[in-house]
Amino acid sequence: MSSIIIGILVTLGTLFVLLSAIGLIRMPDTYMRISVNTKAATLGVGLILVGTAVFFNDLSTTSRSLVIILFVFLTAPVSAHLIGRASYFTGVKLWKGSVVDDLKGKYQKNSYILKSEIDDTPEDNVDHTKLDDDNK
Amino acid sequence: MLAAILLGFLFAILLVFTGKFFRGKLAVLSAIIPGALFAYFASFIPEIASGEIISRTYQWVPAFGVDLSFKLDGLSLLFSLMITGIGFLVFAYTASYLKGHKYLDRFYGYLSLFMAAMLGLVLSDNIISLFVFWELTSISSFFLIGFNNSNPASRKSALTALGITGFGGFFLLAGALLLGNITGTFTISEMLGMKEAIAGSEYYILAVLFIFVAAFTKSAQFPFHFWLPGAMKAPTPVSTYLHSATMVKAGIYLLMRFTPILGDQEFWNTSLIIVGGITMVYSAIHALFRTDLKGVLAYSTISALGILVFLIGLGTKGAFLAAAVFIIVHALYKATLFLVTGIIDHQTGTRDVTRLGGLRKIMMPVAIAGILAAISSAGIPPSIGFLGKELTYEASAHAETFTVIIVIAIVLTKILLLWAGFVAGIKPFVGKLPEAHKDVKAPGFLMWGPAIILAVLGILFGIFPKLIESALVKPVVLALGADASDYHLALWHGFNTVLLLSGITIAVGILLYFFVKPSIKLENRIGKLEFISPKSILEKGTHYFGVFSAFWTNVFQNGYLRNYVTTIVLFLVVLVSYILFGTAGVTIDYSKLSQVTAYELVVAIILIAGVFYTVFTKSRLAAVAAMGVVGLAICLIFVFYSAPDLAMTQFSIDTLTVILFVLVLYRLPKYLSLSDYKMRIRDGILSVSLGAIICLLALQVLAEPTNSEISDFYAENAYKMAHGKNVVNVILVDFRGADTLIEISVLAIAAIGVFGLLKLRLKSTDRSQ
Amino acid sequence: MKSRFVSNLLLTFVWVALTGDFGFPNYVFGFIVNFFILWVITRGNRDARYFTIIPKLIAFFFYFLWELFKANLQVAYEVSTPHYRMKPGIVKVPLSVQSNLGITFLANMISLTPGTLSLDVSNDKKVLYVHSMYITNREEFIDGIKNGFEKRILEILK
Amino acid sequence: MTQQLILYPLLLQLFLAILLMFFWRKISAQRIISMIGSLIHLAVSIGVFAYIWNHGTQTVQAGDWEAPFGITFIADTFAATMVLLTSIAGLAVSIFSSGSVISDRLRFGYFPIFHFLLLGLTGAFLTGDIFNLYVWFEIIIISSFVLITIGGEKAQLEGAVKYFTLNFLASMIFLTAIAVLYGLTGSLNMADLAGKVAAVENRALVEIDAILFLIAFGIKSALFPLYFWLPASYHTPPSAVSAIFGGLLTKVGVYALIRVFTLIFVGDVLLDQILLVLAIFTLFSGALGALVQNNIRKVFSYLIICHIGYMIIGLGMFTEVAIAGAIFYLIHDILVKTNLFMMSGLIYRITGSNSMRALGGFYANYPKLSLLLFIPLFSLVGIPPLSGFWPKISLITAAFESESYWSLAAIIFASFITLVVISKLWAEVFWKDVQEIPARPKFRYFHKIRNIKRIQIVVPIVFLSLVSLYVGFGAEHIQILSARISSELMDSQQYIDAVLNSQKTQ
Amino acid sequence: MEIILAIIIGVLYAAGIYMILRRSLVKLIIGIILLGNGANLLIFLLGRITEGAPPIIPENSKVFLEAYADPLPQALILTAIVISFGLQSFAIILVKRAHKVVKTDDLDEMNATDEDS
Amino acid sequence: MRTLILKTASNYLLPVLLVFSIFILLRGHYLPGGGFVGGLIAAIAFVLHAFANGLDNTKGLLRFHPGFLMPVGLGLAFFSGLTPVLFFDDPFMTGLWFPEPFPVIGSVGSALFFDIGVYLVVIGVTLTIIFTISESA
Amino acid sequence: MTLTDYLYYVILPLLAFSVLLIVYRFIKGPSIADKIIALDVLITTGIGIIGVYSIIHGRSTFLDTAMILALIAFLSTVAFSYYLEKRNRKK
Ligand code: NA
Ligand code: NA
Repeated sequence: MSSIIIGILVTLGTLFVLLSAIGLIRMPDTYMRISVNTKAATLGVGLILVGTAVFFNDLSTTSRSLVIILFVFLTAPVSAHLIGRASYFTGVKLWKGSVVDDLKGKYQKNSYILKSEIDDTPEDNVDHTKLDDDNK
Repeated sequence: MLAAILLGFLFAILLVFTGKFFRGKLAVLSAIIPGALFAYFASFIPEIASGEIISRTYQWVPAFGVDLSFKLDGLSLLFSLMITGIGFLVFAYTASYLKGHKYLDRFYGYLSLFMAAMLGLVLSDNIISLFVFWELTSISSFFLIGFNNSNPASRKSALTALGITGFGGFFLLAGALLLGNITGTFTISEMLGMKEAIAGSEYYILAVLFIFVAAFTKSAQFPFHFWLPGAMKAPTPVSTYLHSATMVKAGIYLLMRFTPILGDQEFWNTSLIIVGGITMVYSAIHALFRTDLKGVLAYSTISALGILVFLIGLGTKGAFLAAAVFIIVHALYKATLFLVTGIIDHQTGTRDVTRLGGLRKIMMPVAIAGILAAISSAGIPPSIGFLGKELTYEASAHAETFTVIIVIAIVLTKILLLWAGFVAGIKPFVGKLPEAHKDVKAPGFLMWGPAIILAVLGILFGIFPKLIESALVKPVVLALGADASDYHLALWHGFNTVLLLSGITIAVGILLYFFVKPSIKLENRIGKLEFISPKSILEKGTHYFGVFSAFWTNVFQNGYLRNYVTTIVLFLVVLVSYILFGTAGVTIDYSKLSQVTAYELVVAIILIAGVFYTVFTKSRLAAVAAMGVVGLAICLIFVFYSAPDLAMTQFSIDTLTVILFVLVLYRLPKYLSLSDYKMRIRDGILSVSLGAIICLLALQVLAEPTNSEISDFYAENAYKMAHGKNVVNVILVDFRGADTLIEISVLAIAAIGVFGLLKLRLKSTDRSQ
Repeated sequence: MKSRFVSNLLLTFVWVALTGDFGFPNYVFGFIVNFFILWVITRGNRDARYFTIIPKLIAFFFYFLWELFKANLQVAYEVSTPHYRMKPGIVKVPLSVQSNLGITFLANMISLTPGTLSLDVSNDKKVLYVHSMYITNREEFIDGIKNGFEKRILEILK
Repeated sequence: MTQQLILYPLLLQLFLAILLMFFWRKISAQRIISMIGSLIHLAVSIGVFAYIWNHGTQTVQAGDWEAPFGITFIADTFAATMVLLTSIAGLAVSIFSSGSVISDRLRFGYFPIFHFLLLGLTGAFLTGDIFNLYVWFEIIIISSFVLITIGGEKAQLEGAVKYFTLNFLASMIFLTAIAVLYGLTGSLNMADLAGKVAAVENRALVEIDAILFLIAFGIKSALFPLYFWLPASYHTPPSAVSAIFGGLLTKVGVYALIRVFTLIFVGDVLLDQILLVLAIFTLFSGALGALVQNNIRKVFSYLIICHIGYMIIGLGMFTEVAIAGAIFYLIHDILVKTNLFMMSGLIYRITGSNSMRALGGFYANYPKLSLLLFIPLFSLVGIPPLSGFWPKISLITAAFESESYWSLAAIIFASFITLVVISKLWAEVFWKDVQEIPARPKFRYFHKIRNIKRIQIVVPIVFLSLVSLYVGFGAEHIQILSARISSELMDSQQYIDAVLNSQKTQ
Repeated sequence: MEIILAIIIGVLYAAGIYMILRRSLVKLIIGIILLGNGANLLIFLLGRITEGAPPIIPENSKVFLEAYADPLPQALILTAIVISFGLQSFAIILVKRAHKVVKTDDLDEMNATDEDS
Repeated sequence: MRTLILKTASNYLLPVLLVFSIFILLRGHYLPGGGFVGGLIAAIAFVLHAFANGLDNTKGLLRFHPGFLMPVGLGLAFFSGLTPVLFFDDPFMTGLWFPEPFPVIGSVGSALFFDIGVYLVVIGVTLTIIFTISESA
Repeated sequence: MTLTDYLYYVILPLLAFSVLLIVYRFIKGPSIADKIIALDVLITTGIGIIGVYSIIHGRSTFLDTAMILALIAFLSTVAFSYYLEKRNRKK
């Protein structure tokens, strides 16, 4: 019985991981790739680890699995936030189909102070057109 | 006897600390040392004359078979007396010649050192200690020749002299060790009994060659002769001491010392005759083209040395006799002529013989010494020079082969030497005194006294040859392995061919003296041929050798790190593949390898992809990120193969490395691609060959049987004896805890290093301190 | 003082969970270890406040799981079908939560839900910038967040 | 307590290094601790040496794990001698450093690192475990990296990049060699390896592994064509650092080569031939390099390379006489090279330059100092009876015995070039008239520094000169020692027994 | 798997040396790191690899009950990894300083110390 | 970095990571872990804190220069190896063990103190390196 | 088909395939952020693989490594973001 539960958990987890991998390939811009991945992979790995906990069915393994899940769920969104924000001010552009960009012009140049409203000093703000990437 | 030798060394050391004391008027007192030593050695004359040999042995380095063993026989006695006797006169002469010189004390120091070394050399019965003293003469003469060390020419000739004699020295060492190897002893007197064994050895020629190179360099034989004229840059007392009786005779001494051991062989004799013959003629001719008095004397000295080598080469009893006498003759007249030249130089300030004349009016005693020495040098009776010349002709006339050529050569040499002797001993004193020298002052007694003594001895021994016959000459011949007890030295031997040759020599020589005057024109003429002289060939050789050295050095040490790495890796690849493919042959035993599984394959693929991306990306940051991929792959490999500790550590450290990189990355240079296409291909081939070799090597090793004795021990005892279940950790903190202790020290040092590198900023004043 | 003691207790539980040993000595030991750690790091987090309301947390957890699952299916559909149906963009969401913990918590929850990503919080803590893949109606989207996660978080942190 | 005696030099150095770290900013205290500690270290090393001399090879099994399972420390006569030499050179350089290294450098951990370096050297000599040797090598190289960069001047950094890369490469090759060795035998204990390597059937793999060790240690000991890091860097750090590097760093590579090739990889003709060829080229290249240099520290650097050739040629000929010669040369070279680099430091202090072209007039201005410096210089040349002469007796004799005439030629050639180089140096630096070296404002010239510092600079030079005079005039003792070491090395059974059978007899 | 691991090791050695041979300072460090990884994996491989059996004695036992991986190479690699970390950190900083002081990105221009001076 | 999210998260992560590091340290003798990894994790915890809060805050947290941990750790490790030499005349680094195992930690012996020494050195080294770089970057 | 076989022959290949896709994204980029996110997902996937692997071999010890991965993978992302911020600020 437990094998079936484990099988289901692990299969679901793996499918979510695969989903995030495909998402990573398929999504048209960096923000969406981040968006897709942070969760699918996290959920997938979480499910696999629950499977592991069920498999070993002892306290020490269960607690370790839970700790891993906790860590992953704690850190993944923070990573996503960091890399997403860094992408934004290093000039990674939104997909052409994007409908709205409230963030535009709110990062102050050099200090990266983020404002809640657009003020009247646009020359201070991050200008996407002039930034380039390390790749180029 | 050891004390006698050490005396000079001790005095030299004493001078380092009490130099001031001997720099002034008391300088002459230092002559007491050679004087006393002379007396000491003279006291042995009766014993030696009666055929005794006095030996003393002191232990030194028995582990090498090296003793301080000394032997006083006829040969060493003669040399000891010359060293100390002429030493005595030179010491005294110096007190006046270098009076008030700033470094007079140093000069005495070197002289004493040299004298002691020379004594050690001629008294040693152990060939290694002989070599030790031999080298000490080289080094102390280096200091003597370079005494005027602010003069570049002086430095250069000191270097040349040390270079040539030092070069020869290594051959003496090699020869000594080879002889030791053949005979099993370093004691010379023990080798005497093994003459046949040595001659029969396959190494005989080699040993003789080594000894020859040593002797020829020291005694300035062609083509090693040119350091000697250069050495005339030294103060005259040095020339007197080194070139008349001592240093340059060391080679002669060596040949004589080994005559009873290595001599009487065709190779020995012929080589010596040829080299000696060439040397005596070549340099006697050269003397003709000199205007510097010391130059004339230098070349005539080389020629005389050639005669001695030539005589040793003849190898007959008569030749030995002639050599023994000629050594004395040469020592007396050449020392006199050097002293005289020194006086002239000191008083007039010039040694250019074309500008000298009439000095008898100012310095009569010097003139007398000069003229007497010239007579002896010319071999005019009743000087001892005549005796020497007669014996030489006699020996030459009895040469076994090429007698005519030999006789012509020796007569020609003697004629030219007569000219040289006259130019040096007579020419400056006769004729008109040049205006420039009108106000020249007469030298003091300390200067001319020694010259007169030596000159007079030259005549005295000629008139009374019995004085030296059994005391000095015959013991020398005995030491050379011949018995001359039936021979008597005398001026008059009746009318014979030899007397005729003598007459011709003197007549032609004197004619030559009157018709050929030393002149700059002549000197310049020979100068044009200088480019084919051994000296300039060697100089050119040295130059090209320097160019080659620089080339060789720069080829390897070219400043490019990548070339250094390339060389090392290439070296490794070549050597390892030579064995791997050449002698072993590569076979891979697949049966011992486990199956490849899909996920392992994927890990391999991402690792290799990561590596390739790292290598070929153009972005630093992407490269660092790709290193992260590689690190993860390695971590997974460790997980798959049962190494959780490793996986943890690898991953933590990878992350830290990424952090480090990231912290400094924007201070680091761009990820430049600086190499050109060709270089990348070349490096690629090299790297891939290394990778392939390591890969093949690994597979080869895997095919070998394993031995798990040690890991079994760990597994068995980890818990029972070391109280741990994670065996890796138990190894780290217990079984091999010492490794770990050092390893954390390594970390701490690295941290200190980083701290220092980043925080320590030297003030500009502290740079390079 | 009190909050420190509470955090010490909480960390002790973390410790016990980590070691998987629920014996009494382990609690004592865990308490000592964590007391030491808190002593070391005490300066940084004076304003620390810990969640104390366990039931709310559990309820929130299931709510979150549901949101997570729902959104994942949406993304799965998006990823596995050939055409894009997204209307992505960055939306400014005004914040009602004030505390750092609350903001962080909210932002992370938003990020963890597929399709949305908290990009940054303005320095004055007034707004959260959220990237979303489906902005059919801007106001609706903001309301969804405010009435969903934010409301619950405010309750928990009250 | 005597059971552990051989570990005392190690423990003492480690203790000193840690203690000095506690005195991080108190540099006066560091100076005193270092000097007194080095003095005690010398006393302990003498004690160890005397004990080994009288009682033979001693072992300690770290952690009390019997060999080959734990890490073995072993002091045979060779190791004890090397430890003793390390402590002699260490004491000299410690005093010299106190006088000559500027306080800024001292404030950034000079002394702790210096003692870590000595620790590494001592450990490398005493260990009987091949991986442990690797770890000691690492502590040596990391300490040397730090010492060579401390102060971070331009030349230092340029040299250090090469020094680092090539030494790192050596470490990696060393690690590769250990991997192969472990793969073949499953052991790391050197005495155990001696037997296990001999039992490996695939000799080609053993040969390849030996080559890897040869290259790894060859880089460390600056053999041709692996020496590049040395001339690129040795002249860049403070001369106290060069002194300890010049004296001991390359020698530990030589030690490792001798150890490994007399204990583990024995009797392979091809390897001996390779060693000989490399040694001959090393003599040749080092000599030529020295000939064309102008900076005296660079001259000495190339002479280090050159003279490594003597030791390796002895190892390559592989007879008892030859190895005794190599050992004698090793002893001589450690003392003299250390001294020469200190000497270059003294010259630099006095004049502010190390360029032969610029220097001059030393003999006229500093006669007594010149005579002092004469001793190491001409000991290096091997003017008999100074120390460098004696080992050549063994080496040349061995060359005749093994009819290795190329070796003979190389030995004579290198000796001759050394003579030329040193006499040229003497003529330039000591004889030539004093040149006008532009005075450097604020430079701490010798005559400007405090008296105690001057003493601290000169005393170690005198000390090492006296020791090398002893080696020259007391050659008998050194030769007996070298011969004993050589015979112990050639008959490795007693080493193996001391490690593997000591427990059984207890 | 051994064969794949051997290839991986070969690739790491090759890439490491290739990167060291470039003239760029940053590439030099990356080469050093790659080479270090290669050497560690080589020890790992030649110490013989075992799947899924970490050298940890089971909870209720005093000795191993089934197969276990050789712990010694793992301990050696751990030591080597940590040492390499020390060296690499030092190298990174060395390169940073060298770059700043010598003012070049090009190793080929860092050859002053090999020139006569 | 001026990000509130990271700052908050790291403040909560720091104690968790430190607990984790000690956990890893103490279990090393029985399960994967030990002084190295433990030390690395502790160091990483502080580094994370420094990234989020700035170096000065983290240094303030520590109260002493992390470099001080190096001699302390080395001294501890050295002393734990030296104890058998000084007090029992056993070879260097011979393991000494309390006869009874302690609760939680298990057997306590010189090896544990040695591992704690390693732990401290690793923290000291890593933090010294990273802090120094951050300061001069 | 046992659970082990299922995991070994179905699940691991699927995870492996995911890994390949992620690596593809890593190499393709195009922005550095894409690479960093790919690396992050790769590590997360690695945790999953370790989980599955530990079930296959019945050894929970491997989870310890997964724990470390979960904890500190985060830090490299932090570091990269830090770099991106610093680098741009420097310009
Ligand atoms: Na042997
Ligand atoms: Na561990």
